[in-house]
Formats: sequence, structure tokens, C-alpha cells
Amino acid sequence: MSFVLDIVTIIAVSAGAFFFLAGTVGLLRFPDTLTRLHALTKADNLGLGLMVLGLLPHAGSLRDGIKLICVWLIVLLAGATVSQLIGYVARREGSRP
Amino acid sequence: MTFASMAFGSMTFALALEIVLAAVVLTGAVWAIAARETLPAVAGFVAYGLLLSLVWVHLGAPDVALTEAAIGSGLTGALLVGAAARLRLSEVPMAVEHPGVILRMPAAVLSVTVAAALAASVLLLPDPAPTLAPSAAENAAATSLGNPVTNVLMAFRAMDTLLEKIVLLLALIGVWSLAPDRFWGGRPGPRHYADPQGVLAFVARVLPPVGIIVGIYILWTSADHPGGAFQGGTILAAMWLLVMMAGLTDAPPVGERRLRLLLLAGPVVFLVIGLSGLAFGDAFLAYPMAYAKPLILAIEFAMILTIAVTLGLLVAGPPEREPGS
Amino acid sequence: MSAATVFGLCAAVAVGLGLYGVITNPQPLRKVLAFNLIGSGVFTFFGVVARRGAAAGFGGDPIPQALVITGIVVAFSATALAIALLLRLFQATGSATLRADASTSAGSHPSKL
Amino acid sequence: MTEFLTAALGFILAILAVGLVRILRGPGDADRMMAAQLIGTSGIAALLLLGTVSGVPAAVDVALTLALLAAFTSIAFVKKGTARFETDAPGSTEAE
Repeated sequence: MSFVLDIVTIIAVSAGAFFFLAGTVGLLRFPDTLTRLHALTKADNLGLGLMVLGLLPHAGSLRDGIKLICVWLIVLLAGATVSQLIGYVARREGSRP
Repeated sequence: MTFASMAFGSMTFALALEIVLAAVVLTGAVWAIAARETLPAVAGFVAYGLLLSLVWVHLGAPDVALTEAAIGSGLTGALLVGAAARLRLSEVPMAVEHPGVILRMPAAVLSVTVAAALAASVLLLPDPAPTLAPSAAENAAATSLGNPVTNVLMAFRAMDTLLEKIVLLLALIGVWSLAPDRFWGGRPGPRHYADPQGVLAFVARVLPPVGIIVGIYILWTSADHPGGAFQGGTILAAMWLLVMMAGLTDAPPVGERRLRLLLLAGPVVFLVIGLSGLAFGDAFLAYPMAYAKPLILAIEFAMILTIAVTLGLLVAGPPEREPGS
Repeated sequence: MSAATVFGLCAAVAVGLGLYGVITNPQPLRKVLAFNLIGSGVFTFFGVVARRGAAAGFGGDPIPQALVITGIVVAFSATALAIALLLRLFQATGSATLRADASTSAGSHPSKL
Repeated sequence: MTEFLTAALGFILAILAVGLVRILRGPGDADRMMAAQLIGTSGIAALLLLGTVSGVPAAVDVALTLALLAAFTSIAFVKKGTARFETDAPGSTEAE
């Protein structure tokens, strides 16, 4: 059982790390602000979500597991809000390359 | 040491990680100093604080990590951002004032010397290290609290914590006293406006309930696990400021009686319990053994409200609008 | 070299950087920021001392840890006061410089500070 | 398993460093804010990994605090950093 859980952890954390990488590469390489914003949200939502999923088997108790999920939900909510506000800023700045 | 049980190979692995972490922390620090504009510098400082709380976790001090994450990075960051935004106008002529090599060279030499002296003292720290941990553990039974740091803050060194509370109040009085006479008693800061149907108003309605639960949880858990009134109070303050930023509520007039009472609640409860220690126990701030835990929790619950209000008002700044406007 | 040593050296560098920033940066707000950097370096130094004093089943000596928590809060109140002073200076003189000769440049009313 | 998580942690820290560089270079405010957002999220991920690696369960509590405060600070950044577009901050009405 612990072997299966370890596999889950490795796959999920690796996938999460991949999305973080993808988000960062997008942030550095994508041509304009709004597409960069699109790349960023992938790191935020999926990257952290997969990390949390991968760490769940290592949570010491049910309470710790619930807290882990709460962390993700808070980041999700904040990320969605801040992305919208950034989009507004980007529109005001004009889409600089 | 967490990694002591591992093989030598993993030991160097862990060391490599520590060096990477230290390097990233210092990147944030360099950039907080070197950035040309103030806002990016503040962003660097916030990132530095965030990374520093990782360092604190790694140093086995999650209580401090919580404080650094909440106050050192988050609230200080918000304070600096607000100030930077207001001072943006004055930034342009400032660039001219940049000091020349004549000032910079000695400053660099001095800084390097101080840093080298500190580094040397790190390397020369006595071995075995002096520690008060055993005596903190021996006396833990006196309060029946499981968290040694809460024990130190609320029982062994309670006087420090009481005085620190008073320092916070004095700082707030200092900030308020900077208001021009005609604004005295008025509301701090400008009134914020935002689209009531907008995304900011939405998040300011959804996030604070979660934050209030987390803040109280951080206080509640501090009896036996890392946490405390400061950390919890900071979260509450941040949520209050968020609601203000979204324009859903306004900062209270500083002359309001209810507000004054809230500001005094924590220190007064602390003082009353401390003085009753003088009457019923052995000394000022001595808790009777049987009631130590409930008394400490009572102080902490009174304190969390006071701390939240004080920190929020410190960020909001001095009154800037005439009373009744 | 242990974790404590690595972060101790890191703390020393942070203090040096902060000191350099306090001296060389002309903007008062940046000086406040740099001063906070010095403070956090000193706190980290305390954390290293606490870590080395790990005993009795604790991850570190709780006394320096508690001192640092108090320190962080006091540093915050000092920062808040400094920034309020700075903003008042800006309001009163129209500029936020510490140079003596510049204080009357764009003054609206040299207020009683 | 610890080695794997430590490696993942090192990787996330590297990403965070890249985000730092991005804020420094800009070019626009929006890019800086995005990088700050990325730093916040990857910092939280690093913290969760670190808590598991060094066996500090309270790291989750720190992550909760950080998530709330990061949300608050980013919103303050976006709102105050762009105060020149707004009308509610006296002293910040500079032209675009």
C-alpha cells in the first residue's frame, strides 16, 4: 500500500513541478502580457494542486490533509482574483510586447 | 538534527539544498537593496521574507516562521507598498541624489567588515551551545501548555510580552499624533472605492471568513502547537484591511469610544491577571498553578482582538479626514 | 558544515547588505526597508543560536525563539511609525528627501512637525 | 522518498529564483505582479515540501498563513501599485 502511495506522490509531485516549469517558461518566453498571464495561471492552479495531491499521503493526520487542501483552495481563490486585477492593469498599460 | 539519521550521501544532498535556499534568500535581499525603483524593491523584500519563513521552518522554529510570514513579510510588505505608492511622485528627482563613489566605497568596506565579523562569530559560536531548553522543559508542567514558545512568551517571560503590547500601543499613539490638528479624531487614510460587483469586492467577501477561522485556529492551537495571538491577530488584521481596500467598509474614526476600548482590552486583561497574581499568587504575573492554562488562554483571546485592531490601524496610518466627514 | 552554519553566514550577509543600503540609498523609504533587512538578519542569527541549543526534545532553544517573535513585532511597530513620519514629511514639504537644502523646494506650508 | 522530495524542493526554489529575476527586469507593472504571484505560489509549494522533508508538520499552518497573507499582499500590490489609475490615493495622480 505504501508503495502505491509513494508512486502516487512521485507522479503527482513531478507533474506539479512540470506545470510550475511550464508556467515559468511561459512567463519568460510568451510574447505579450495576456498570454503570459495565461501561462502563470497554469502554475498557480495545477502546479500547486498536483503538489498538494502528491503530499496528501504524507499528511500526518486527517486534519493536516484538510489543511493542505485548504491551502490550495485559498491560493486558487486568490490567484483567480489577482489574475483578473493584473489583466485589468495589463489592459491599462496596453499590451506591451 | 533532522538529517542526522541519514547516510553521508544524503547529508551532502541536504547541505546542497540548504545552500540553494540560502542563495535564493540572498537573491531577494540583494534585489531589495539594489532595485532602482521602490515598488520592485518592496516586492523583493516580501519575497525575501517569504523565503526567510522557509529558513525558520528548517531551523526548527515554526512559531517564528508563522510570525515572519505574517508580520515580517506580509504586513510590513503591505505597509511599504502603500508608502511606495504614495511617494512615487517624489521618486524622479531622487535619482539625482544618488551618492558617488566617495560615499559608496567606505560604506561597502564597512558593510563587508560587519558582515565578516558576524560570519566569524557564527563560525566561532561555543560548542556545545549554551541552551535554556532543558529548564524550559522542566518547568513546562507549571502551565500544562505543550508549546514551549508559548510558555516562554506567556509565562516565563510574560513581562516582555506585556511590554511589547504597550510598545504597539505607543507606536499607534505616535502614528496618530502625526495627524494635523483638524483631522484629530477622524478616519485614517483615504476612503477606498471599488466596484461593488467587481472581483475585489468578491474576494473581500469570500476570503475574510476563511481568514478569521484560520486566525482563531492559529491562536487556539498555540497551547500545544506552533501559533499564537500575534500570528492569529495579524491574519485578522490583514483580512480587515482587505475588506477596507475593497471599499466594503471604512476605517473607524480614531476618536471612537468602542475602538479605544478594543485597543485597551488586551493590555488591561493582561495587567489585571498579572496584578491578581500579586494578590493571590507569589508575584506579578504569577499564575496560580491550577488555573494557568485557562488564564493564559483568556489573556490570549483578549489580546488577539487588540493586536488585530492595533496592527490594522498601524497600517491604515494617521487620521486624514475631518471627523464627521 | 551544518544547516545552522549555512544560515548563520546567510544572516551575516543580509546584515551587511542592509547596512550598505541604509548608508548609500538616498530615499528614506529605502533606508527603512534596508533597516528591516538588518533586523531580519539579526533575527536569523538568533535563530541559528536557538537551533544550536536544540535539547530536551525541542527543535531549538525556545527562549531566543520567543525573543525573536517579540522582536519582529517591535520592528513592525517601529517601521509603521517611521513610515508615518515619512509620509507626514512628504505631506508637509512636498518631497521626501532628507537633504536639508531641499526641504523648502516645493513646500505648501512648512507645518509644525 | 525524502531524496525525491528534496530534489523537487530544489527545483521549485530554482523556479522561484527565475521569478525573482523576472520582477527585476519587468518590463511592465503587470509582468512584475505576475512574477510576484508566481513567487508566492511556488514559495507555498516549497514550504509544503520542506515541511514534509524536514518533518515539521506545523509547516502546513505556516503555509495557510502564507497563503492568506500572500493573497492580501498581492492584492495590495495590484491595488496600490496601480493607484495612479485610481482616484482614491492622493499624491499618486501622476500621468501615465
